[in-house]
This record gives sequence, structure tokens and C-alpha cells, in this order.
Amino acid sequence: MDFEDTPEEAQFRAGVRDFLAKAAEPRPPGSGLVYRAGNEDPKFRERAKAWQAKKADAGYAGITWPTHWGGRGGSPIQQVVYDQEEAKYAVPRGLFDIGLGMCIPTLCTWGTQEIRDRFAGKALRGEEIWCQLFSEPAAGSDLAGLRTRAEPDGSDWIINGEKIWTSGAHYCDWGVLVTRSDFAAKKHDGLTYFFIDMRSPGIEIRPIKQMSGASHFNAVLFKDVRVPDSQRLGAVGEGWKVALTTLMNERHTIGGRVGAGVEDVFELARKLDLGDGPALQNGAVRDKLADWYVASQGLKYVNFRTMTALSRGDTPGPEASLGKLVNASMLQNIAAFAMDLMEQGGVLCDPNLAPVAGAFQQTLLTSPASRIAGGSDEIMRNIIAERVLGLPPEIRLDKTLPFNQLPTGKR
Amino acid sequence: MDFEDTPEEAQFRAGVRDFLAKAAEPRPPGSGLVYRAGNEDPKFRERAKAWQAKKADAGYAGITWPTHWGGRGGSPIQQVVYDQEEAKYAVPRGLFDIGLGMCIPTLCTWGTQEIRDRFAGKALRGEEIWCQLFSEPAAGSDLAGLRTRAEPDGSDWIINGEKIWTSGAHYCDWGVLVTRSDFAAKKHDGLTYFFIDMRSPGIEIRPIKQMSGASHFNAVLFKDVRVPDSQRLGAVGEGWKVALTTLMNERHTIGGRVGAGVEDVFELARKLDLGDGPALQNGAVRDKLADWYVASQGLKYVNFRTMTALSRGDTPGPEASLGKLVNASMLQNIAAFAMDLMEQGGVLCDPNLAPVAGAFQQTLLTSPASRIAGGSDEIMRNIIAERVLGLPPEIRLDKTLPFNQLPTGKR
Amino acid sequence: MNFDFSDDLKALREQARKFLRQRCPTATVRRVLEGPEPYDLRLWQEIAAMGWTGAAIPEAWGGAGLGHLGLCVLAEELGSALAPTPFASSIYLAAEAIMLAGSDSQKQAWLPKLAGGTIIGTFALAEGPGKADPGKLFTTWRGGALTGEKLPVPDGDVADLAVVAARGERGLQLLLVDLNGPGVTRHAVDTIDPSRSHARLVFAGAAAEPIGELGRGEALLRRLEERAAVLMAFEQVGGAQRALEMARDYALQRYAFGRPIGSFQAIKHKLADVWVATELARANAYYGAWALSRDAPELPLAAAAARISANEAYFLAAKENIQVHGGMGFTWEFDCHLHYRRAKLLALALGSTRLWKERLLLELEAANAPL
Amino acid sequence: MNFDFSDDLKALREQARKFLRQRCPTATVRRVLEGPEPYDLRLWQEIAAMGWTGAAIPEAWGGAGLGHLGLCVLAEELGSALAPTPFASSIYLAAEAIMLAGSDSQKQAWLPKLAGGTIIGTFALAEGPGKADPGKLFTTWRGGALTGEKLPVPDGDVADLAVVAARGERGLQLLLVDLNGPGVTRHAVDTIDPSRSHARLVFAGAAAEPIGELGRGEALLRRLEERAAVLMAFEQVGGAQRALEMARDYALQRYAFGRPIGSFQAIKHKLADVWVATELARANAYYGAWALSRDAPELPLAAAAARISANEAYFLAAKENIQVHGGMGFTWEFDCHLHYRRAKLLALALGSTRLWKERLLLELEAANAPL
Repeated sequence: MDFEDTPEEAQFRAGVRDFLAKAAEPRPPGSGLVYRAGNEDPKFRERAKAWQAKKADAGYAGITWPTHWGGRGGSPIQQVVYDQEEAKYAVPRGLFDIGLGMCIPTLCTWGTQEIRDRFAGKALRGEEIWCQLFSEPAAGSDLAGLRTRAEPDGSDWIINGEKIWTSGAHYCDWGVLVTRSDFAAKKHDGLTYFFIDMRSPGIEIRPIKQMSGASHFNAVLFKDVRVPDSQRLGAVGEGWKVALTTLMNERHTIGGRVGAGVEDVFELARKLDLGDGPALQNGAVRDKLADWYVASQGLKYVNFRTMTALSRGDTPGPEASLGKLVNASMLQNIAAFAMDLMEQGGVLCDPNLAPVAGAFQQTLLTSPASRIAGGSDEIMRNIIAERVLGLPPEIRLDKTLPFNQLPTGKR
Repeated sequence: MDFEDTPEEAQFRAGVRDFLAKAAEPRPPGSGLVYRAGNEDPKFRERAKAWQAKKADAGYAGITWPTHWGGRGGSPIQQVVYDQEEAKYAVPRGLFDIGLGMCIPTLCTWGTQEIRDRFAGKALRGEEIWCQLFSEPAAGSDLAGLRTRAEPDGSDWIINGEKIWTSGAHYCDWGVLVTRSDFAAKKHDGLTYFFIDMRSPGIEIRPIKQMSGASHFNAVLFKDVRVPDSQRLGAVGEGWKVALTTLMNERHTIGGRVGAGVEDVFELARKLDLGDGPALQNGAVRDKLADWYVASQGLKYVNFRTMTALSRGDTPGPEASLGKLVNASMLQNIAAFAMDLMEQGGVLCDPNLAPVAGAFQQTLLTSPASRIAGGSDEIMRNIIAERVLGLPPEIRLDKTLPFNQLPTGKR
Repeated sequence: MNFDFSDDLKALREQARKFLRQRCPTATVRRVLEGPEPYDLRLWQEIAAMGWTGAAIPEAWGGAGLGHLGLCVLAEELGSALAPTPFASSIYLAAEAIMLAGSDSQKQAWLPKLAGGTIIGTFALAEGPGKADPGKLFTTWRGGALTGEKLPVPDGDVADLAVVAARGERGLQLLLVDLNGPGVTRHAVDTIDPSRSHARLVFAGAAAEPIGELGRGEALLRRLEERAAVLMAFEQVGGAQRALEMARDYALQRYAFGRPIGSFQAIKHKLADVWVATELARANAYYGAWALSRDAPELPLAAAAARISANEAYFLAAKENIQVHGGMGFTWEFDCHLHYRRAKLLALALGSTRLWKERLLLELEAANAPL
Repeated sequence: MNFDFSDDLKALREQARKFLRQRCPTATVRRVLEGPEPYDLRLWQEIAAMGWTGAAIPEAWGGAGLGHLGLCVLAEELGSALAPTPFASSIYLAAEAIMLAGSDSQKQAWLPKLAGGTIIGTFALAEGPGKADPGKLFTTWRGGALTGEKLPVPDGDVADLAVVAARGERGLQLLLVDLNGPGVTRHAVDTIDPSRSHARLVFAGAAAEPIGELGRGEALLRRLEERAAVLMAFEQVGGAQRALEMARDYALQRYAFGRPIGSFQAIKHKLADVWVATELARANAYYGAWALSRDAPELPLAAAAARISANEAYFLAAKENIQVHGGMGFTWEFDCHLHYRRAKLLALALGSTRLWKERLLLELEAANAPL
């Protein structure tokens, strides 16, 4: 039992360190909270593209991709090692995750050699950015309930409908899209999967403002949008199978922290006086801090166990749901608790007036999304119950009926 | 808004006080925890019967029963007033609750005049004790899944099967019994309801030992037990409707406290030193005590609101589920917490060694049953969600199939 | 046993509910949340015209003389509607302080205007993030002049009159300050709930007259907070109930996997728990109302229980309402965040749950046989 | 990154599991729970014969020299099986104390016997309900003689040797006491888990020799508790996992409303939460094992996190296991209560979660940049 690299990992890490030391600037120590990277900023995107090209040249852009896709043919643990090292550097991150992690693997799995050759390399070098067009206003947790319509028209398809929760739709070049091509077929049998040029006529993109005020997502409206049949992946009616390839590759990218956490509330408790001494000396505060410390340590070592599995070449299971489930609520609870410590002044959002530059107030407003996006708490518990514990799935009445005979609500 | 009696209630209360002052001994003040009354003790039962006869003579035994059943024809709030006053006296309680609250009302509703005349008065005077034979090892929350078999044989029925969770089966004179008379009918359509002499040949009674060591319940085994058809209530196959009458009358009798509660943990926190002063001075302890105090006060005033509804003649809804749901877990949490305060010595059960005579340790072992018996936490939440909030019931696949075609488990 | 509001007050509540449903839909709340207006002036004027602002103020001082029970039922509806007005600051705090401890001339000077809604009052205690310890306030009052800074002050940007807690020569003192007078500057500040405006107030020798006996300020402050806590608990219970209803309604209308999401136990049991918390909070608030209406000795305990319970229920209801709404729940467009913001604002407005738990325990210890 | 046990130790764990499934079914646990035997002597002898008792004791002192990682995997299985033996007292506490601080002659005298299971050791700290404050012990050691009372002492009724914490002339001191010698009386006492016997020990001038340096007893006590906490955390994780599996299996087999109760979200999500708590506890225990095996400076923090996490997970798993079993869950006949009792016993055995949280915070404060 140790935390050290295997000789192979150590050798790979040395190479990574070498590359990064030459190619990038170290991140200043204690640079504090890292909010979502600046994907919305065109300058950020330029820098991200330049960095991606450098990584690709050095062979670190598609570490786990097979060589015939243009990747390195490496292992998941190599990816972890790379990410660990890269995190120490001030480089732009996150812009290509969806494309490289989900879209292109689906293209390469289901597309022709020609499609692969055309798209994989450009995506790998950051020359084209990809997005995902899956969720709909009435199809979230129940993705297969989607109703964006695809109708054949000669060698094209005509798309009508609305997708939602698409990150970066307005700056992306290409997207992957699931549609319903047969409303009389059973729910999972009438879907067809395409990839689509995001500049196609008839596509309208509307940013979605979140309760925090930020707009990281878009609604994408399709009005008589044409897609050539050559951009179909998988057979007509087999879109669900193709979509599963995309979803299988979904992972909760670790990236920058998305809110004020245990470390910050600890720091706050050190500094804030409750009238009878620092909050850190209060028994009730200590009780909570201990809970959160223990949970976050637990998550850290759960991750180490996952990495050990990767290091061995095993595929980690749905255990990864655990981190998201625990963290999201913990962040919300920490934010609410930290604001309580600030008493009436806890309502202040102005970074110049609120402790830790208002990070707890910000987290109060962003954490509800963390409990929902990428699989809600409830879906995570279902996954754990069914895939880890082997408990039976829900009773499903919607799998056997024709889609257009299923009951629907007003929402 | 006040806590006072209406003039009518005040008058009724005066009468009750008068009766009690003459007929009973006041309870010594601070007599502390009242555990389950001694129903198992024959001497206790003799005293209970004598007291019940006195109550009946004074017109306080069937306060809410209609006069044609031999009751007083009074209101539920009068019952509350009576119970409040009686609680100040050292009188035996609890032995007749199931009979008078659930069994006899069912008999009177569904039985003939003759049956009513034969049984109601004797039950009211405590001359006959009744029990309920409903649950089965494989039919708990899902009572309608019961499989005790009733087969017609001339003018009798032959009963075979096993009932469980019957309080006092060995000292009861009569019981009400739901059986399945048609296994090919739909689940709720094949049931038939009887009342039965508990001394009938073929009845075997086995006490069930609980994890706390006590045995408040029994399993009742039926082997070719004969019941005359004249003891059937309702039509053949309509037993579910009759059973609903019984269940509608189920109420969570308030009775003596069944475990160490908020008051006790507060007292413990005053007395127990944590090394740096009384537990009551510790911030984390104060935090918990405040939570429990606030919840128990909330329950108290929820009760007051229910009594106000009764006082007005309204029927309280399923809101009563709230008290049971909140209390059961709270008792378990308090017990676990109090034992934590005692550190390693918290494991001691000996009443001479453990604080509060071991009441917390005892409650740790009895509280799991409180979360299950009389409707589990999960059933309580279902009831609240469906009957208070109007959310849809579960998807039921078991209501439409013949009972003998339903899937069953190994348990 | 009649642990309920009178039929008259229930009728008042029903009338208030109807009025607010019509006049204060969430679009009204959003206009204040998103726009430059600090509060909805027309709504405020209509509320005042109906006599709500004067509900608990005696007729002698221009009020309706309905007593505090009347104010409780109105508070519940204002909370449910998320009304973007300075009602709480002006009525639960400023008017209440003057009624509690004002001299006859102070009452004469201010109560009729507060009752009529022609001026707005507020209460200023906090001095930035952290506990506003009565013994350690930086704002000082000397020779009739007030110096210091208060932050955040609810409705401080629009109030005409403030009751200010400051350190005087005989300890903490509550003071009446005309905010339109010299020596007062104010700036609006950003908070988590922009549908209720807040400000930083700077006093540089502003004229301030004492309210209540000198040297008894701490006790007066406590009494004022207790009374406001009960009234605010009704706003919170109203808000919790509304958030619960939103979640319930959405769970009935939204379908997933071919059935309403409200048929899934994960949702049903979540909402059952929210309902339980809300009913406990309501019951505790009712007891607070009883104690408030009679100025009963039980008020300190009742107020603390009401506030703790209400803080918990409203925040729980608001956050789980978002969760039930799923992805749409955390959009700006859906109304869920309005309750989430307000729930946290109110939970901090009179001091956190932590502080009130401490007050509760101190009361219980003093009583020594509390339960 | 190899944050896992070696293949050899995994094989040992598998072997231990198979052995205990066969030799220590719950019927064995019940025999001790319900009967007069204080522990299962045959099981104990077999365990000792296989070398489990000596797993972490160096070969020089008669042990197997597997190190503490070996002991961790065994502890997990013993916890899973609810083994009714004095293993924890004798090995995690008595043997560990002697290995930590014993003189060569003490090691020579006792370790081989403890390793071979021919004697039973224990550790005596508590003096009745309440915190056993190292600075305030009533048991005293003067002139080589021990006087006082310890309650409860795990396996105190059957142990041959006790490590006793007492107040000496230079502060808290750990002492070795031959319990079969003069001046020692003992009585078994009732606890919530009769499958593990406990006693009251009375010392009336019993002979006692110091273990560890005089005047350094408190530090030694802390180190001993940290080491035992990690080992016990593995027992607890084993128990939690077993309780979770019982609940899962029952939920699959028990039908209600025509379907397995495990298909209801109320049950699924409950068990998902239990699994999450158990996995967090396991991960924290692994880190504790790493720190223990290297005697790393991180041990105090790692041990506290492991214990807090394990206390919580096992009790949660045990109580929700009863809940999932419904009515049968709270019968004596079903095995659910065995885990419920054991979970609470172990959660108190080395001091409550509260105490360990305090230790954790003190460590974090001392480190000053903890996270």
C-alpha cells in the first residue's frame, strides 16, 4: 500500500513534467478559488486552442485514444498523471472536454474511416470545438423522452425542435444530436443520431441565464434545419445505442473547484469572531467542520482507490457517482453554514464587503445546479442502488408503448 | 386564540374531575418515565377490568360511541379532555384500546343487532378483551397480501394460516380476523372477515421476543380452526372493505411515554461532565438540544391544532402521521446521542450503573420498533405525500392480477 | 382549546391572499429583483391604504388596532407572495420599537406616519459580517450625536426613519434617527436577494434621540427581536408553504419515464419531509403568535422556537423546490430562486439559527425546568 | 498509486472470510449473546492457531510478522462476522500497548503468550459513564500498587492481563497488571451487546508495573488509541458492509405490493446512502491503515478521520438494516439487532465520535494549514 507511481508511471510523469516545464507557466501558489474557466471569452478560447495544439504536438492531447484515431494509445492512469501535473500550471482548461471526451469517440466508433479522418485530428488539435445536443426541456433525467423531430427529405433530414443545456453552442463548430425519427415506435426505438454543423441555417442559439446570474448553457432551437444523411451515425432508429456510446464516455471532469469548500469554511472559522472568540472555538462549529473534513478526506481516498484501479488497468464502475452526490450537497451546506456565521452581514454579495470575496454567497447560488446538472442526486442514488447494489430498476410502463401513446404532463 | 376550554368542554371537564377525584388515586408527581403498561401481568388486568367497569358505570368508557351501541354519544374532544384528566391519576391504561377503538366499532358497523347487543356492552365494561388478527409474516405494510386461508365447510369456515404482531393474544377473549377465501380472485377481492373466539381449538399462540428482550406481541397460528359463518362480518369476498373500517379507527394512542426523550437528555446534559464542564455548556450539545426542543414543541402545538379541530367537530386528517414519524427517529437519535455523552460507559445497561436507570440504553433498543410498528416511516411518508399533498400513488401491478398469479419473494 | 385564528382574521387572510395573488404575482417581485426600483411603490401604497401597515398599531396612533394576531396573518401572506416592500423593516421593527418603548411624543410623531405608510422605517444593528455583539458596537452615541456605520440595513436606502442600536454612555441604546437629516449618507449594497433592498448607512454626527430608558437598551433590543422574530416566522411559514406548493404542482405536471415525477418515492418522501418541517414551523409560529398577542412571559422561548423552526423549514422548502424542478429549477427564468434567496435572507435578517439556539438554551437554563 | 492491500493480504482476507463464514455463523454469535459463555473459546483457539492473534506481532516475539496491514484485513472480517472473541482487547489494545512501549523483558514476558492466544489481554480506562479524563482518573498507582475501579472493561471478566490507565506520581501512567494476582476482583456487567463481555474491575493494592516512560503516559495513551482506532475502524467497516448486504439481500427477497421492496426508491435510496457512508468509511480506514503501517506523522489525523467515519457508517448501516427488514427487523430472532448492538458498542469502545472530532480539530489547529 503506497501512493507512489509504478516505474512506468514515474517515467511517464517525468516526460510530462519535462514538457510542461518547457511549454507552460507554473500556477502562482495560493491562487485560491478557481471558478469555471472563461470559455465564454474569445481570448481565452484563442489561448486554449494554442495550448491544445502544443499538447497535441507533444502527444498529450489524446492520451487514452487509440493510435488509429491519432491518439497516444495510453492508459487512463496516464491521463490522471497528466492532469495532476497540468493542474500545477497556468494553462487554459475545459474547452475541449466534451468534444474529445464524448463527441469524437462516438464519431470514431460509429462513423466511417472518412469521417474519423476528417474530424478526429482537427478536434484533437483544438481547431474545431464540439458540443452535445441531447437534453430537451421535457427530456432531462429521462433523456429517451426527447421529441426533437427528424424527417427524411431526399438525401437530407429536416430537424425541428429544441435542445437545452448545451455548453458553448454559440462558439462550437460541430455538435452531436439525438432526434426522434419515428414517433410511432417504442420510446427507445424511434431515435436517430447525427452530427451537425453548428452554423447550419435554421439554428438559433439562446443563452440560458442561471439563478446565479451566469450563462454557461444555451437553448438551441432547430427550425427546418437540414442535415445530410451522410452525417447520420448508426442506423435509422438506432440512435439510442449510439447515444449510449456518448454517455458512457461522460465523466465528471475534475477541473477547477466550483465553489467555496471545506478549506474556505475552516479559514473563515479561524478568522470570524462570534462575540466570544473565533468561530473555530465554538463546539457546534467544530462538530460541523469535523464532519466536512472527514467526508472530504473520504472522497479524496475514494479517488485514490479509483486511481489504483485505473493504474491496474481495471475500469472503475459507477462508484464515481459517489463523489458528485456527496460533494454537491456538502458545498450547499457549507455555503449556508458559512453565511450563518456571518449573521445578518452574510447576505452581502459584494466581494469587497463579504469574507472570501463573497465566495460562499456565490456558492449558495451555484450549488443547487451541482445537485442537478450531470445527473441529479436522485439519479445518482438510483445508479448506485441499481448498478452497485444490484437492486431492481423502477417499474417502467414507458418502454413498451409507442412513444406517441405515452402520457405526458404540462411541463 | 387561546388554550381554554369552551363552556361545554369546561363543564364536561368538571364532571370528569369530579368522577376521578372520587374514584381514583392521583399519580405521584415526578413519577418519571412510564413504560408500557403491564398488560402481561394478570393482576394488572384484573385492576384494569375493575377500573373499566367503574368508567362504564360513570359513562366515561365509550365517550365517542353512539348511544345505540351503549356509548355516551359524545365528541372526540370530550375524549381528549377525559384522557388529559385521567393521565393525572394512577389508573391502569391501554388494555382495551384495540377492542374498543377498532374491533367493536367494526362489529357494530357490520354486524347484526344481535351481535352488537352480545358484544358491545361486555367489551365496554372490560369483561371481554379483544385483539386484532391482521398482519402476517408476509403481509405487513402490504396488509392485503395476506394468505391465511378460509374454506367453507357446511355452516362453518375452516381457517389455516399464521397471524403476527397480535398484542395480548393469550389473554384476549375474542379477535377480529381477515382471511383469504378466494386465491383466484384479485388481491383485494378475495378476502373475508370474521370475529373469532380466541379459545377455539386449533389456535396456537407463540410470543414474539423483540430485540429489546420484551415480548409484547404474539404470533397466532391457525390449524383447521372452525369459525361459524354467523361470525362473518360483511359479505364473502368483501373482507377488505370491513378491514378498512377497523383500520380507519386505528389511532396512535397517546398513552405513557415509551422511552427517554428530550426532557431526559436535557437533564443528563445538566449533570454529566464532559471533562471541561457540564455537557450542557458544550456548543455541539446545545445545538442538538435546541433542535430536539424545537421539534418537540412543534409536535406539541401540532397536537393543539388537532385538538382545536376536534373541538370544532372537524375530523383531523392524516396529519396525525406527522407525530409518529418525527418522534420515532427523534427518540432513536436522542438515545444514541445520550449514550455518546456517556462515552465508553454508555454501553452499560444495568439500571444501577447507567444514568437515568438505563433509560437511554433501553430506548436505543426499543426505538427501532417505533419506526416500524403501526406504519413504518416509509408508509407514513407515503400517506403524507398522497393524502395530504395529493401526489399520485405508487404504480401498482398487484391490483389487477389474480392473487395466486402475483410474484412473491422468499420472505 | 381554540389554538387558531378567529374567523375574522381568517377572512382577513383570505382577502390578503386574493389581493396579493392578483397584485403581487412573481412578475412584480422580479421587477424589483431585476430593475432599479428598490421596492414596489404602488404595492406598498395599496397595502398601506388597506390598513395593513397599521394593523397592529392602536387606533389612537392611526392604526387599525387589529392587534398582533392580525399582523401575523398578513405576514404569512406577504411571505407567501414574496412581497417586495419594506413592510418588515417598517412595521415589525421600527413601528414595533416605538410601540414598545417610545415616549408619547415619539409615538405621536411617528406611529401615524408608519401606520399610514407615508414614511418608511427600519432598524439598524449589524456592522458588517459577523455577530453584532451588543457589548461591542462601534457605532457610538454621544451628546445626542450618532457616529458610525451600519451594514447591511434592510431598506436603509429608502427609509425615512431608523431605529439604530449604538453604544451610549450607559451601554447599548436604541435611537431614533431621521435619515433625511444631515450627517447621514447611504449607499445601496448587493445582497443575495435583490428583491429586498439593503444599504450601508454612515452616520457622521447625525442627530439621534433615545428611545426607551437609558441603560436598558439590551433588554429592549431583545424584546424587539423576539417580537419581530414571531412576525417574520409567519412570513417564512408563508414562503415555505408556497415553495412546497410550487414543488408539488410541478411534480404533478412534469412527466418522466412515462409518469408524473410526483409518483416517484424520491420526490414524494422529499416533499413529505418538507411538509413535516413546515407544519412544525407553523405550529411553533402559532404558539409565538399567542405569546406575542398576550405579551406572555413565554415569549422569549416561543419566539426562539418559532424562529429556529421557520429558518429551517423555509430554507429546506426552498432548496428542495429547486431540486424537484430539476434543470429548470436553477434557471433565472423559473421562480424557484426567488424563494431560495428570500429564505436565506430572512434566516439571517434577525440573526442566524445559531444565535437563536443560544438564546433558547439560555432561556431554558434560566427556567431550569424547561420542558 | 497502489492504494490497496497486496495480493497476499487479499488472499489472507479471502481465507479469513471463508473460515469465519463456516466457523462463525450468527448462531455462534447468538450462543455467546444468549448464553453464559463470555466468549467462544473454540473459535478463539482456532483463530490463535491460525496465527491471527500474532499477525502484527514480530516473529521475534512469537508473532507472524505480517505487519499491521495484515491485522487490518483480519479485523475487517472479524467485524463482518461479529466474532464473539476478545480479539480487539487482547490484540489492538494490550499487545499494541506492549509493542509500543514495553521493555524488552515485558515484551518477552507477554507478547508470545498474547500472540499465541494462550492468555487474554485487555485495556482499562473508563471509570463509569462519562469521559475518562486523563487528568482526572480516580484509579491511582503508588508504590507499585494499584487502587481503584474500572468500568466497563471489555473482556475484563476473562482477561489475564490488563493495561490499566491510572494516576501515578508523575501523571497518567499505563500499567501492566496480572489480573489473576491478588488485589483484583471482577464482576461481569450487562451491556447493550452481550456478545462481547464486559466487567467491572476493582483494584485493591494490586501489583502493577509501569509500561512506557514515567511522565509520558498521556502521549502513549493517545498513540495507543490512535492505533486501536484504525484497527477497530476495519472491524466497523466490515460490520457496515455486512449489514448493508443483509439489507440488500432482504430487499431483493421480500415482496410487497407485488414487487420486491428493493424496487421502491425509499429503500433504494436509503441503501445508496448507506453504501456512500460505508465507502467513505472504507476509504478513510485505508488511509488510516497506510499511516498505521508506516507509523506516519499523519496517523493522528488519519486515525481520527477513520474512526469518525466508521462510527457513523456502521451505526447508520445497522439501524437502516433493521428498518429495511420491517417488523421482522426488530425481533430477537432476526440477526439485525446483532449488528445494531455491536455498532453502538464499537462506536463507544474507544470514546465517542464527539471526542474524536475534538481530537481531529486539535490536530488540524496544530497543523494550521490542514486541508
